[in-house]
Amino acid sequence: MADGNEFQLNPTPLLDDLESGPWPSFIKGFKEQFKKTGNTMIRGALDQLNYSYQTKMGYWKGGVVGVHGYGAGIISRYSMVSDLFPEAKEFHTVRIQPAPGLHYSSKSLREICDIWEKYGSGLINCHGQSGNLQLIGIEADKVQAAFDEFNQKGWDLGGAGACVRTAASCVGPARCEMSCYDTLNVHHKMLTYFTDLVHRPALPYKAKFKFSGCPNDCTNAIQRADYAVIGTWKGDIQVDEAEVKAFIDSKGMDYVVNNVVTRCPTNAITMESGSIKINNDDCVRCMHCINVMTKALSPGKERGVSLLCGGKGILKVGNMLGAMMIPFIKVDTEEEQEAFVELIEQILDFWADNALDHERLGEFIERIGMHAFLEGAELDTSIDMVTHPRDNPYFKAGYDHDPLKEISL
Amino acid sequence: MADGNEFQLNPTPLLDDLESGPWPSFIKGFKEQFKKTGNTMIRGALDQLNYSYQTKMGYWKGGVVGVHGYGAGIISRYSMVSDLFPEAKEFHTVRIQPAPGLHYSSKSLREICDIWEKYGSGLINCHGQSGNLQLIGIEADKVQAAFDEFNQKGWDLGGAGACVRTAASCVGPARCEMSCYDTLNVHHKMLTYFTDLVHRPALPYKAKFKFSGCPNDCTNAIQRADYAVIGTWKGDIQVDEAEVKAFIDSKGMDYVVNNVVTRCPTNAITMESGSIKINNDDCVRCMHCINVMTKALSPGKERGVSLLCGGKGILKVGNMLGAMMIPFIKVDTEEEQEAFVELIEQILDFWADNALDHERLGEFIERIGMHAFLEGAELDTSIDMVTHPRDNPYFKAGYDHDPLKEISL
Amino acid sequence: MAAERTWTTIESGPPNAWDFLHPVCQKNYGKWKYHERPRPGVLKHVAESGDVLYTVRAGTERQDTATIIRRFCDLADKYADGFLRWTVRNNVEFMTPSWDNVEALIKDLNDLGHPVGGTGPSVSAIAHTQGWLHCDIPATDASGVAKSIMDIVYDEYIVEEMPNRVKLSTSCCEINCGGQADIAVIIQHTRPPRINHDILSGICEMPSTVARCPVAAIRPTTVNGKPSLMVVEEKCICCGACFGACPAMEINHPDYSKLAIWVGGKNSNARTAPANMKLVCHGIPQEPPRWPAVGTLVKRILDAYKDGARDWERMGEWIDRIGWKRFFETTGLKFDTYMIDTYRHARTSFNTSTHVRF
Amino acid sequence: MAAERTWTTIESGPPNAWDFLHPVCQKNYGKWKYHERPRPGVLKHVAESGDVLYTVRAGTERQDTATIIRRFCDLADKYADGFLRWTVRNNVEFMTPSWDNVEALIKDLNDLGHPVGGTGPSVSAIAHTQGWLHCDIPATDASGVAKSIMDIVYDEYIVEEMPNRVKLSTSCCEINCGGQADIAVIIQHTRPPRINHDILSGICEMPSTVARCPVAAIRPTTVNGKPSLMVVEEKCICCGACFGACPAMEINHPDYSKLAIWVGGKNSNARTAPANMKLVCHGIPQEPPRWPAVGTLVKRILDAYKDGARDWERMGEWIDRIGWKRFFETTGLKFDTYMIDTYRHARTSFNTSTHVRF
Ligand code: SRM
Ligand code: SRM
Ligand code: SRM
Ligand code: SRM
Ligand code: SF4
Ligand code: SF4
Ligand code: SF4
Ligand code: SF4
Ligand code: SF4
Ligand code: SF4
Ligand code: SF4
Ligand code: SF4
Repeated sequence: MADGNEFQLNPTPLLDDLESGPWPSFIKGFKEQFKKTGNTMIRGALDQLNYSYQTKMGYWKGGVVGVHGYGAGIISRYSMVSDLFPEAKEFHTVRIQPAPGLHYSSKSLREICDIWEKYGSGLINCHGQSGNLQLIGIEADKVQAAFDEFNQKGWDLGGAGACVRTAASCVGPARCEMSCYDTLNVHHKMLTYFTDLVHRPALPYKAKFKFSGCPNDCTNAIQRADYAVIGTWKGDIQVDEAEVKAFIDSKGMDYVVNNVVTRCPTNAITMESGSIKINNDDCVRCMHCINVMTKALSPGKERGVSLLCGGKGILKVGNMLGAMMIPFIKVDTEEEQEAFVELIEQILDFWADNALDHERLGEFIERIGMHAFLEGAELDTSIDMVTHPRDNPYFKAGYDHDPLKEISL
Repeated sequence: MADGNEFQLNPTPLLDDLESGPWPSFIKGFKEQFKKTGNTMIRGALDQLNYSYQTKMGYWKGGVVGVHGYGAGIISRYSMVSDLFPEAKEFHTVRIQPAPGLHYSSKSLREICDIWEKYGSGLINCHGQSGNLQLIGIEADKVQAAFDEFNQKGWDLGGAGACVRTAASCVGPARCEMSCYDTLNVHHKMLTYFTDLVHRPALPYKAKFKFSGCPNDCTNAIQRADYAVIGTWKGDIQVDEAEVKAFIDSKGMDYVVNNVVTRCPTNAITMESGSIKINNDDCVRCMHCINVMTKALSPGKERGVSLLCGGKGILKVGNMLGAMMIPFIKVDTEEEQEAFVELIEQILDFWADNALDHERLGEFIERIGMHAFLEGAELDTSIDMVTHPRDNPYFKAGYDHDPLKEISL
Repeated sequence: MAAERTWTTIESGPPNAWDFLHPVCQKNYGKWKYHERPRPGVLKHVAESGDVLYTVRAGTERQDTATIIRRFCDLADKYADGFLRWTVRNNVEFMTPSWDNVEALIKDLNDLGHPVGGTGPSVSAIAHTQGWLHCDIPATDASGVAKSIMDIVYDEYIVEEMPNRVKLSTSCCEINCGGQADIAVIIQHTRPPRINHDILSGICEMPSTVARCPVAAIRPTTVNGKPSLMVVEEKCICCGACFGACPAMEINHPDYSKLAIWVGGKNSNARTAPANMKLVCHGIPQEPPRWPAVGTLVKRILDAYKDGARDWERMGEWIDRIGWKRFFETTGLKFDTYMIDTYRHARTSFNTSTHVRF
Repeated sequence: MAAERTWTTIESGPPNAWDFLHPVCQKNYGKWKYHERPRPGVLKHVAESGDVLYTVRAGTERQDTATIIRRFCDLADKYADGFLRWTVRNNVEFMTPSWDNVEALIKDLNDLGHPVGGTGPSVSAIAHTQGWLHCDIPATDASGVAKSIMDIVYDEYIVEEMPNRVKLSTSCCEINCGGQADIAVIIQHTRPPRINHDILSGICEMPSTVARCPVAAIRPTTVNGKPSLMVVEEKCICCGACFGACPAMEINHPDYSKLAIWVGGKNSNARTAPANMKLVCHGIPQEPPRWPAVGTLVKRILDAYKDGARDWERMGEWIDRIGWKRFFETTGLKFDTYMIDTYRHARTSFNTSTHVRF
């Protein structure tokens, strides 16, 4: 309990332990913020957290808090032990959508801090993995005013619940030589197009987008997004022969064999008379040789993206990785980007119309079967969708399907 | 129909087509056999087969034929079109168990031919994959007499139906330098021990054994046997350094890198200053380097077998490959062999007591889960049973199981 | 009535192999050092003792006869000290320490129409099944298909010019007794079973038949007042499992039971782990006695493999390197949506990576 | 009652990134050539134009505050032309074309307690989740666990001495918002939920809750005359999915909600395809505020990896080479029978080869 002194913290012996150690301490940060602003919600939150550390149980429960016209974007939290810690009785989160690639100007961030200190706790998650700026700790009756002020400065809420979620994208062309498409721009286009679905939970369940500029997948898109948009290329890896030679000369051939040749997943690289040869036909664009020999090699010239669908967390089925759905599509021009957005909408609509409640895209595809999914979403079948054709004979082809028709005998 | 002349075949225009071509023709062989013996059952079978070629349908149906005291070993076949082809009205098969490794003396084979021509059609499958000498074409009332005569010469029936089946083993130590155990001997021991179950269908379903001397698995055991017994070794691959050098000198380093170093499934072979080094700790005994450099490399000295369980065909579940159940067990001495047979019996009994009707071992393991299976069959858990630990958190450990007990912290 | 039996069965099990081994095998049992292949179809095994043993391998009819086998026995007596064996691929093998015997034996075998080969990186004999000749559920004649294919690939049996060993199989129903292979030809039913209600109630163990269906498509019903079964057509995946349980579940059909080609099965543990084969062509019509379409396609796949694979790459490993896309391109086969798995573990075959070839 | 609104919402979606980019990024947008790492925590990107841009990366609290962020803004203004960004691992990044700025910035960051590092083959910042601080279903405090682990692995953040990048995560329930990682620490419930029948009927959407259970262990029942739910204990796999649907399904427990360690998750497509991580230790008790057992074990795994892996091998790839057996041996962890998968696709994790290490 507060002891009368507004700027005095209550004892939190367990949390205090987390102030030590070399890594930046969030407890230190919280205390500092409290000391600076005297916002008692912080003290309440610390008290409750310390209590959780004692009892090893959590004490927040959800509810419904929102802003005018939106159905999502605020995560509401009410304390289950507000009799003990009344200062953090309400502790809702406002999810703000940042710019693609998590780029900020100091000016814009200061604006956010100012508004947030005015209405909320001043506590902020700068969240990398999932995208949102999570402003944690606000009371329900201040949410609308806070939002209005953010919105006036050009910020909008992110997703929560059964809707399109805030997306994530890698730094991309802004600073990365591997980038095969404009992650920031495509992210922006896509999320702007789906803004309505971000704000209003009208879907069977959540839908996430992540944009990585190349197969290194620095946003973990395959694993964390229903729609993983990943840069790739056609044609040969670009080779700077002089740099290849320089690399071999400096590292030695043993190193090159043991670190490049033997690591190529498809044996696409062979050793030939003391140098290496990339057999581009066999290359699966894994990035490894390019990563190792970054000066000598770079992605091919004809660039686009792959779309993988159905990545999601562990719930119910075990972790699902996204599956290849569109192996290659160009997204450079406005028209190409629009066509891409339309394709995605086609998939999203088919899922939205047919999935069960709380069924993510990946679960949906697994339940109805890839064949029915491709038919429903009107996507072309491609061998790239699977690591291999089926190994069991358990299917019934359409009665009018004649597999031999297209084969010359 | 026969036209009165006993040694005259009926027209079989479709089959006749199969007499041409360079590969040995079974139709030619059948006709020759008929011409030599005048056994009209052959003519009937050819006639019916030609009819099948016309109508694209088969015309045999099963029934029950056996020998005294046995419940299996004869596959009965009655013609469904015996009104058209009365000469092959009955066309049963006698399955004879050959010696392990399919070794024969000409003397013993002649005996078989003689008896078979006396009672049956004279048609014989020398079956490699599944083991049996299949004597096809005999009438029910001659089966007992034929069997008695075979049995007097030391032959016994093989398996059919829901019982232990005739086993297969590779040539093994008789002629192969890769052989890590005595396939012929262990095969003999095992099948002799289970002879009762070969003859009497007292199991939920069939149970097959195959014995391969090394991981090259020349009997396809992993895929075709409920119990795959495959030779393996502990310790380092034996290296003849002089032969390694000779190999590299003759083939060149490019060849060695591209065909040996890069082909090792675990990168256990590295290139070191123009030669190769096997990091035995990483070796998974795949055999490849030994196969390529057969003079220079050979399996390690401490030898035994791995047991893989649950291989089977496509029915109901899709093809199942056997799963590692006992990674290493020695089978050199009588005692070791007996212990091994007992272990197998333990597994077989648990399956026999608990499987559903028509449920193969592999299906059974999948249905009840590996954990319950290991518990029931009283087998030790080993990390070698899986390619990796589980990737989902969906289990409930025994309430008295304390995973941290054996870990020093 | 059979005559009174005078013999009491001895449940002897399998005979012991020892007495059937060539003396050089007995002497050097478990003491072999290495082997070479002096020519296609011939192995040379060298023992630690220095002993040398040649093996000559030859193709057979597989559906043999007493006459054929006696001829092999004659050759064994003449050249191989009275011993012979069959391989797991139905080839016959003769062993001898004498190179002269090898040459004479090869000549005799060839004269009798038996090709010598099947060793090393060749196409060995096909593993096949009973077909219309003997089985009660076949939808094709595996022996005929096998003979037709072997005639076409004959030239690859007698030389060693493939990148690695090539194992073929054919099976006469979806059960696939022929097993996994580098290239397999198997029946693929394309329509649900037609139910023969006239005979069903008399011969069918109905609960077992219902239980046999992997997708629970079979249900009890009543037809003409008699208990019978029905199949829910939308569910049925035409596997034919029910036909094995009950002959009234007539799955076989002269037109709708087609052939399919599968590739990339692998049993050995060399390099990659054993792998199931994958479907690459279906809907091939029955064309006895020669099944020309099957032969053409198998040959085309073999040619592409021979042309494209590196030494030691088995069919499936070659495809893993070049990718399935290139496989379909170079063989002229056509990947279609039905080749994407939809069965129990389908999800595990999805490409959950950006690994892709263009 | 809230005051009358004067503002009409603009559904603007995400802001455009362009205005937030450093001018050198704008100028060389999409025209970068290669990069180097002059020292841990610093990237040097070179553009086709010849322009050079340094990036300095620093560790943060992740659960930040306005005060902390304003401090970063000050640094951005001082050294990075007023721009900064967050990485997907909650690190902060400042960019500048000037090497002098780099050195001064590093000093300032260090003085403020922010480690500079996380680049190249280092242990970057942990991805973690809300925990007791904010979520409604957590069984631990991910932030506390994360801080405790980062304190222990701090030395590996500021150097680049690992074989390859190491990604860590922690999650506060089995749902695992923290995601797949080279090493992850996640809650593992060990007992079925206790049902709070007093509140259930009032708050529970029962059909949804029943549907949420992956093993159909939840059934409707009546308790004290009120409709409620029951759990079939033998079936329940303690996943906690029902708790997310209904707060009366009390899965969290101070003693029975344990921690588990997972390794070998990989998201990038470099070399091997992305892979899920695997369970290697469970049943670790809750020990706030420092969770010492977890820290010890994570460190031990890291040390073994550092010691044993080859350059470029990620955690999972290292284990694939040395084998899981050796992994358990070198880390002193213990493989047990519960680590063998028994869930839907369990069969696909069986070792169906003889590939084995001794
Ligand atoms: C005779 C036979 C065993 C028997 O007891 O009958 C046998 C014998 C030998 N096998 Fe085999 N294999 C025999 C069937 C098999 C099979 C099963 C089959 O054919 O159905 C396989 C597994 C096939 C698969 O993976 O699907 C098999 C996979 C191998 C391999 C691994 C090949 C690979 O790289 O995948 C080797 C190693 C090699 O090729 O160097 C091998 C090597 C050998 C060696 C070289 C072993 C030796 O040192 O003596 C033998 C000479 C083979 C040759 O033809 O050059 N043997 N071998 C079988 C001959 C079959 C035939 O007539 O064609
Ligand atoms: C004769 C043979 C085919 C051949 O010509 O090569 C054969 C023939 C039959 N198999 Fe087979 N199987 C034969 C080897 C196999 C193999 C290969 C092996 O054992 O190496 C397999 C795959 C491995 C396995 O056991 O799964 C095989 C998997 C099956 C299956 C599927 C079992 C499954 O669970 O997937 C069935 C169907 C069944 O048992 O219900 C089956 C059933 C049959 C039946 C009994 C059909 C039936 O249900 O009436 C066939 C009798 C044919 C006949 O009239 O002679 N046969 N069958 C092979 C036996 C020769 C022998 O015993 O010496
Ligand atoms: C800044 C960041 C992207 C962003 O927009 O925020 C980024 C930036 C770069 N990544 Fe990344 N990666 C970033 C997160 C990731 C992630 C996701 C994650 O950390 O959760 C992954 C996937 C991790 C996984 O597989 O689980 C990732 C997998 C890679 C890889 C592939 C590594 C591998 O071999 O598996 C490379 C290539 C390499 O290492 O050479 C790479 C390479 C790079 C390069 C070298 C690309 C370039 O040429 O500029 C960048 C400098 C990295 C460095 O630290 O040395 N980046 N990178 C992320 C920094 C995270 C951090 O603060 O630690
Ligand atoms: C805040 C955050 C954790 C964090 O601190 O990092 C988070 C927090 C929650 N997640 Fe999450 N998830 C967060 C990223 C993720 C991710 C990672 C990602 O998106 O990159 C995943 C894995 C990917 C995925 O979407 O599957 C993730 C998978 C889940 C799941 C499991 C979904 C599944 O199908 O497997 C749930 C449960 C559910 O939705 O029913 C869930 C549910 C939740 C809820 C809403 C719990 C609940 O049902 O009430 C948590 C609210 C916490 C709170 O009070 O703020 N969260 N969650 C992350 C969101 C930040 C943001 O939006 O900017
Ligand atoms: S995903 Fe590729 S393009 Fe994006 S930051 Fe990572 S390496 Fe660069
Ligand atoms: S990018 Fe990957 S697959 Fe392609 S050549 Fe390089 S290492 Fe091989
Ligand atoms: S399995 Fe091994 S031991 Fe047996 S024949 Fe084949 S290579 Fe020789
Ligand atoms: S036997 Fe196989 S795994 Fe072992 S070193 Fe040789 S190639 Fe590698
Ligand atoms: S494959 Fe089918 S039809 Fe052919 S022998 Fe086997 S069970 Fe009979
Ligand atoms: S064919 Fe197969 S799927 Fe169809 S009813 Fe028969 S058993 Fe069931
Ligand atoms: S991991 Fe679980 S407890 Fe933690 S934030 Fe995510 S949903 Fe909440
Ligand atoms: S904890 Fe999971 S398995 Fe148990 S009842 Fe709840 S949802 Fe079902």
